[in-house]
Amino acid sequence: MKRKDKKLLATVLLVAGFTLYLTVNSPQTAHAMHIMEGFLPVGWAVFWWVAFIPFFALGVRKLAIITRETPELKLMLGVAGAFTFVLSALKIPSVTGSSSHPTGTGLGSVMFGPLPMSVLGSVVLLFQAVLLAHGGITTLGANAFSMAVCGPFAGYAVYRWLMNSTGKQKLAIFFAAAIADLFTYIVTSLQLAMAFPAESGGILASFAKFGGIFAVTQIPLAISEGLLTVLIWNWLLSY
Amino acid sequence: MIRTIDTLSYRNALSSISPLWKCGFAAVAIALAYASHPPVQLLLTGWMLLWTIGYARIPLKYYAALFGSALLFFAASLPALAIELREGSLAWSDSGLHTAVQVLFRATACLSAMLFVILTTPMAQLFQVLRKIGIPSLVIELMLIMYRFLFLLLETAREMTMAQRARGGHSGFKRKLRDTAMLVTRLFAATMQRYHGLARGLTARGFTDDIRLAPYEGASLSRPRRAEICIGLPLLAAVEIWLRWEGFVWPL
Amino acid sequence: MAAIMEFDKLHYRYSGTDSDALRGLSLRLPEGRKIAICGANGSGKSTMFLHAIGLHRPQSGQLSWRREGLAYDGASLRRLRRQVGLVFQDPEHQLILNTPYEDITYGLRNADVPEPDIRLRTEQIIETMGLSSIARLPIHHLSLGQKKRVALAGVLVLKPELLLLDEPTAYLDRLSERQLLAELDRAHAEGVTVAMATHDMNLAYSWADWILVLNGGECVIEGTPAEVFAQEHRIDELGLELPMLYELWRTLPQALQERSEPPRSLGAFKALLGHLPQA
Amino acid sequence: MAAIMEFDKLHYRYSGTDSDALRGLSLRLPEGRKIAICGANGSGKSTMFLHAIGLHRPQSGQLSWRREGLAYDGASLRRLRRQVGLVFQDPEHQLILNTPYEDITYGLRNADVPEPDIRLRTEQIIETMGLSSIARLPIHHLSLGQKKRVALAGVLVLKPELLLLDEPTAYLDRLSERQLLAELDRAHAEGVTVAMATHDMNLAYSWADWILVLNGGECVIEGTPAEVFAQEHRIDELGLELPMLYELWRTLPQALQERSEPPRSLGAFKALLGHLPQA
Repeated sequence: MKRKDKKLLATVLLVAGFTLYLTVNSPQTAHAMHIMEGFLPVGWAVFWWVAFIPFFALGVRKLAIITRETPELKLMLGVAGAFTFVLSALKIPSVTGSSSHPTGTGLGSVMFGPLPMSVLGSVVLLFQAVLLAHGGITTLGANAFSMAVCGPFAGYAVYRWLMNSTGKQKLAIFFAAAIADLFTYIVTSLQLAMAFPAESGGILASFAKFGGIFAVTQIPLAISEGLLTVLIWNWLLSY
Repeated sequence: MIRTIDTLSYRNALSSISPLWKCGFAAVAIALAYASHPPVQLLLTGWMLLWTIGYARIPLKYYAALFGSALLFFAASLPALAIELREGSLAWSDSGLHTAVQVLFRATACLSAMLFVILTTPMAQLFQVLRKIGIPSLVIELMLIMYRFLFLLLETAREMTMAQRARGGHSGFKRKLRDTAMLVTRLFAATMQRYHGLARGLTARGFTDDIRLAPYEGASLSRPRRAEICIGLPLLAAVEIWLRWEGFVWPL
Repeated sequence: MAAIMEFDKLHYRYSGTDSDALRGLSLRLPEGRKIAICGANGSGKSTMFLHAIGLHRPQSGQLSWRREGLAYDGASLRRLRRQVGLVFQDPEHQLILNTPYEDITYGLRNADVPEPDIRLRTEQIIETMGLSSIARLPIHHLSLGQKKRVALAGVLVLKPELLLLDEPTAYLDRLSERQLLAELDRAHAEGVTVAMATHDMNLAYSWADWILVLNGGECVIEGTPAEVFAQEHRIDELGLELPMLYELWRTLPQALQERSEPPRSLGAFKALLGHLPQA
Repeated sequence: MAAIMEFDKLHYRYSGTDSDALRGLSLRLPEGRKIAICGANGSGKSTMFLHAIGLHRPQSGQLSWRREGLAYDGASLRRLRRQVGLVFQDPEHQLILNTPYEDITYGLRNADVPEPDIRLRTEQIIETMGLSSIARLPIHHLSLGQKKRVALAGVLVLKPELLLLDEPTAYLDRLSERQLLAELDRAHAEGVTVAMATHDMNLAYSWADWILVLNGGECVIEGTPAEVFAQEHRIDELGLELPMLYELWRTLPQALQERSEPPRSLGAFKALLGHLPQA
């Protein structure tokens, strides 16, 4: 075998190994989409913090207005936040084996609206960093931007759009949840690609690589979460 | 894992030490890790290990498990960093590998500083720190309620799952999906019950519109440890400056 | 005997249900007593407590605190809630802050007590109730018995004049039960009127010196333990059982029964048996 | 006496805790008995049940079902869970579907019973347990006693050979408790081995014919009620209390005590007192 071929073979094996590794049912791989502490270069870490803070501030302002009128709602929001955390720690079945980390942001943004969800979602992320060591503090801005801002807003937009155009609630719920998940994954991949552009091909090539690796777990998860959310919605209506 | 971390944070040798000192120390360490080169980052990691395992006496097995699972993200991203797509075939990229190694050293140093904080500082004290750095009180109140009910709901979810499994549930993809959906719905109902109960309970205790936090308390750091920080950090910064002066190049 | 609190023909129906939870409930809580409020599940005990603290407002009828009708404005309610302390059945409903120490301060801070006083009173109650070893642990690390005692401490620290407890011993094992009852006795000795809802007739019999029996949202019997349980048929009709000690006492020879009041503790019963003629 | 299930030196520690929940637990559940498993909160009763149904896997030690060690593969676990039914303490956690009728079908459907059979068996158990009037009501409209009976029905419909109940009577009023115990006795009469965890010693004494005492994750005493409670000092040391009837019996004149086994019901005690020499 030529040296080059050998190298190529090793690489393919490596990629296959990692892919297999990520699909194996292990609770840790589930949180693969939380960018770890210290992973992003300093410029990007700061950039995503700056991008995230306005949404957070708007969300807090909105919550402040709501809770000033009815202080009990504060308790409700707190309990709902705990519920969201538990949801994100729940193992959900996926086609590739069961795995945790449904984001629950789709359901949440339909129920509470995307802005309140951006506050609850980012607090959930902070708890995940502090109580589970998933994600990190310097990368909280980036993670919150993708999971607590982009995901909920995309899910909510899709929900509104589908409700207006088709009126089919189940369909809208399915896509709201699945798109919230997918969009989170795409934004995270993009964040990584922008921070680490490939030598040849730049951001686009890098995006393909990061997106490709995480697609293995995230796309089936998005579909599962969509299905799950529809079921939950049905139960909630019948309850 | 969540219970383990939570328990350790309350029962380690440094748990009663001023959270502001601990968080400040870790914050400067992270900043230094971002500004420095691998040798200094390595020293930082070691130093944080000394504090977490040596001084705070966090059991090594939990620490290793946490460290390892956090590094999984790095392992997963490694192929994307280090492999190039060139003319339809895959190949190692030297500059990619170089970046990967750099990221690894930085991430390890930052991670060890973060683990130091989360393993040695009880949540209640972190709330105090959040308040000191100006997080809106509404957010802290929400966090307070969340933290209080998080474990309760996790426990409820765990018991419900066990009850379902005891009755033959959770077999096969379709059933798992259905059972999970039922679980979430029941959990939601339980959550709303908790909310109603809490609203009553707190009203009975005079809740009006704010949950007022206890004032800040915290034993200060012992003199030698404080000295260690105050000398150690500038020393590491000096090493970094010297490295840059010498034109340090990482051999990889 | 002065009533510290009085219910006069209270009616209350929960929205979404089709029968009254309280159906003209009239009763008096005599001051300075240890009161047990008995009744099966659903007899209206908890609903009554929620009225006693002004969380529910009766649809008709009148609630009086020390002979004064309760007005349901904010200031009156706040005053009432400082005078009446309610310990819920589920301590999770009333514990909010992270540690017992912090949580006990919560009510004091709501009552605008100055910080140094808060610290002093909190430390005092932690000391007297023997909670020092758990005072700085997060609430979710505590056992149920410990949580119940912390919830009680959070109420007692406000020095209420009337203490209400909803099924305080439910789910507790014997040791935790004894500790809790000891706390209640201490509070009572300091002048607090204590009233607990329970369906454990043995507990009511041995602990209380005044008993109210609720059934279907009404108060159907009241009196001292001896008076209440003398109405054996009535108790039986209500689906309640007699306290075991009382029932056993009733099987003793007539001569022995006439010797004394019905015994309210194992010790008293044993002493009574000591008078048995030896075979 | 054949053991239907046997625990051999089981060790188990929950992650994040620093002491064992089971510390070499060895015990046998004798077939066809009514077994009470006693112990204070935290003595390992619930953990033991979770092992008995294969939900926890011991870190060391061996669990045997009818003399055969349990393999922890999917098929064995499914088989075990059809033979052993577990009723959890809190029915809220166990009831999953919206109405009692639907909920009872849940386990049958998981066991792939054909639909017509499911309907038949569900209707049968609803009939025998007298749940017809509530079968179609939403679960959250039921009282606690009713919920407990529905949870029991959902387990009994699967015809288990061993029925485990975690604190079945906790927080029930007397009437609901009696109904539940009557159901258990019926199941027992049909050949089911019934084991309940409880810290109510009075209940254990009057209901069970075999008693196991757990303490700190070990089984420290086992035997018939008379044998177990004869070890008075031991029981006391463990922080448990003697059943009231037993304790009162011990205060009777020696001659009377020697007449019979300790009485396990009020009736038996009264009968015994009937032999008292009249003063």
